[in-house]
Amino acid sequence: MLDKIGIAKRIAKEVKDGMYINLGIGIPTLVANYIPAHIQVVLQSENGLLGIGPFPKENEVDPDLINAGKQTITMMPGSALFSSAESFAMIRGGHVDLTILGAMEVSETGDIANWKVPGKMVKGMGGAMDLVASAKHIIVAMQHCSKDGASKLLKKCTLPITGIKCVKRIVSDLAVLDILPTGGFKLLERAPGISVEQIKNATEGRLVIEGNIPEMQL
Amino acid sequence: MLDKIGIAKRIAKEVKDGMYINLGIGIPTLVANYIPAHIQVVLQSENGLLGIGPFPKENEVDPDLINAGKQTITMMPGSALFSSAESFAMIRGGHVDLTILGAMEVSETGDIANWKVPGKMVKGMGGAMDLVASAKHIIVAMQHCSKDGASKLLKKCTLPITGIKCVKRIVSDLAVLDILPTGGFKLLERAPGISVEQIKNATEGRLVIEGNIPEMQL
Amino acid sequence: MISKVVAGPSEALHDLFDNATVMLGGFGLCGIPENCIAAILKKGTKGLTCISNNAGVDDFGIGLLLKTRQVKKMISSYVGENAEFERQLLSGELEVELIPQGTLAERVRAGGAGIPAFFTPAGVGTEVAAGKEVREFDGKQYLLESWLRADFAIIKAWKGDTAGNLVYKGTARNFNPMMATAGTVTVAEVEELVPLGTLDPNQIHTPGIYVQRIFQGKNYEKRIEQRTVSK
Amino acid sequence: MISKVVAGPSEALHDLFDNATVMLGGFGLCGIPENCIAAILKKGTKGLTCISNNAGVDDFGIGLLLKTRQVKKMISSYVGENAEFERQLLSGELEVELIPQGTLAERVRAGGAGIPAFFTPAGVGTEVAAGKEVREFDGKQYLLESWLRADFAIIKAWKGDTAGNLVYKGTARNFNPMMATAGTVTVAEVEELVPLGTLDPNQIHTPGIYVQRIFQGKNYEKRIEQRTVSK
Repeated sequence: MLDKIGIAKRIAKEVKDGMYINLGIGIPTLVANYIPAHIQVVLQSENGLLGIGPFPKENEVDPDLINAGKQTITMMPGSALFSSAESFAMIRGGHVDLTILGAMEVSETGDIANWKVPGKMVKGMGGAMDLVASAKHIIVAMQHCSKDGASKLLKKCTLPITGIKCVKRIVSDLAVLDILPTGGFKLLERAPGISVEQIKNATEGRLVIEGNIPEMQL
Repeated sequence: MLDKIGIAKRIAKEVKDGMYINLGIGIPTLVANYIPAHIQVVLQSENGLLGIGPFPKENEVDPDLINAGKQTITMMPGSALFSSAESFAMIRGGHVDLTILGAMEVSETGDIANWKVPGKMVKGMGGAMDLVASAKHIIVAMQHCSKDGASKLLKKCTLPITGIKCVKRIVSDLAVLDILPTGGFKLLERAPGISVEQIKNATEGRLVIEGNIPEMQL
Repeated sequence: MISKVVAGPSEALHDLFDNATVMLGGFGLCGIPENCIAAILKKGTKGLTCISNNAGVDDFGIGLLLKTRQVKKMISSYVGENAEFERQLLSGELEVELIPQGTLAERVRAGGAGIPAFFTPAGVGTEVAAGKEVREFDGKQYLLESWLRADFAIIKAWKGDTAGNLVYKGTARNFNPMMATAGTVTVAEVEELVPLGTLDPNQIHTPGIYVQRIFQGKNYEKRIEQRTVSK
Repeated sequence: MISKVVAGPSEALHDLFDNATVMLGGFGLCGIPENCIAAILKKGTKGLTCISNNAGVDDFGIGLLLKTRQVKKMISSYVGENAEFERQLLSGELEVELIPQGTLAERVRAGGAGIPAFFTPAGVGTEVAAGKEVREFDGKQYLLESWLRADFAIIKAWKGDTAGNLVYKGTARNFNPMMATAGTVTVAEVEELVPLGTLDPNQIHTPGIYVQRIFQGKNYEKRIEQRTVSK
């Protein structure tokens, strides 16, 4: 079973040279740490920056330079700043190559729920609905099951959804799976030490297993 | 009867301190020459400039700085440059206080025709349709009649129209007139030496004359 | 060009009225109009509808106006950092309308650009789509969203000149440029007010045509929500 | 960041194909991609649909491509300075679609911004409204207009870096920034190609994400249509 860093490492392998990428808060943010040095990507911050650099040194902290998680950041050579309208024009227009974000539930048709839990304080969707409705390619980083063992890969989402038919790939603590265009989770890889049987038991939605399922390489 | 300069001079009196103004090609462009020195206005060029300055000296000519009539221009202290989308966002959003443009015909309900003559080469509407559909206040500079004496202030436009119910005021070679909200040309001023009778004869649309009509002061 | 300079936030907001709709620039606490928020607090204007991406924190930004119950309604995309906000929301004292961030940005831009409605894919199939027209273009579904405008747009820029031309800095730009275009009255506070002709016309982010009043701000705190540093 | 630099216009347009839809930046002859137009002329690509505010003059700009009959259709707002254009139009050799300038600019922006349609007041009650949905908002009528996108967007900037970030100069900006966002492939020619990190991130007009290929242009003629000087 992968920990958060394991999930981030596996997702980092999906990243290709030259990509423009939007990373959600949480595990997705960690992905940046595991992109190989020879792969050059540009990270987008939806509050108005292309080219997020490392966190600043103490003496470089600039309150006018934060990421979408409100953390202080730096820029890269070649960075560009812009307004929120331009930022989402970029996202909505399909110019961002890859969006990586977390999810509470994903359905077998690619619906995603990650913004609201009934009964809990609603904080808002932020940019998540725009991102999932517009991204060319979406990879979801998530736990396969809740703490009490209930599957989060479902026939149909039970939580209020963020977007429909948008998720393309899932990297969970147990497996890598693709959403099939016709519906269903196609199992691609197992986490180290995890059996196909364990993944079957943890997946409520339709799981498609074809041939031998390899263990992921991290 | 006013010549072109007379029309421009009379329109210049409509200009108030602090206005943002878009001037069309032809007589409207001349208006800028007759705005009193104590009145500060900002001229918009719809190809992307606020703050048109005088024409350049020979050694200042910059091919990257032209107005909507493709003439070389200069900028003023405080000028701002922007894209065509931003320029028309400004126009469409009602941020330009006054638009002054020419017309071939105006109807008594404020429709304007100024872009196309059937049988002649169609050059295009340029920004005229956007300007007339969006401007808060439109003053039209025009000849009251065609060369063969036919009125251009009509019940209904005969030429393909540029916009409906948009003209607020007309300054012609014969008169100043307002378009009434209920329709009709309300006569406000006579050109020097022109009688009410002459204006009546030159106006095909409904002309509203109330009280004594003063001669314009230039 | 005429000068739009006023003495300070009190003069800039002298005619702000109860129950006004007010847009406030900023993302989190970055690029918020600190001086104007303080002036609204002091003025005590009530019943405000605030359009702002976030709602500040308990003791800073719009959070200050929530504490004094000056805000009737928040229109935002994310309001997660504020306990007082949560309390008022749960008790029904505060109305909240949540809008996807890109839709919020574009609706404000549309307000300034004279576009009453446009289609966007964000929110299709979700509760955001409730009551909205859905239409398909090129095989994909979109929602019809309408423009947003405000009685006052209150924004913060880095530099500004007397004609109201503005330049922002870093990610403090965020919602400020669109909001500048969408207020009946747009008030800009700037860190540095410069003479006409100082700013390069080619590098102005917000042309002065959108700004009615501008003033030199003071004592910017620029509080940081998540100070994150590397070794 | 990866470099998007190509050797020149031939390489930048190596895969331009017959019957492609091509956006070309510029207003009149100001800010037009001179090097790319020359390359298309040399390449001889036929049947082009050109989206450009104007159509150049007889012997410069898009006028050059009209002369060689490489253009099947022009989508423009104003095409008035071109005798060859007029001849082809009257003889039926050339199709022309005229669009109000602000609508053209906004349709291109919408194409880049993923907005398939929006409402605008321009053209209501005119022949431009033929066949279009009309809807009233707040007592005013608006037309529904759709986005415009292109196989290639060909633009001209003043400075650009290797990642494709662009800065324009003066009124040569015009349609270039929107078109940059609306091409499947966007090619930028620049007067000055600078190293990564040279441009101030705060002053970039077009972020590099929109640009697929960039090259250093040569021998800019920058012809002036109406040289007008004061004494």
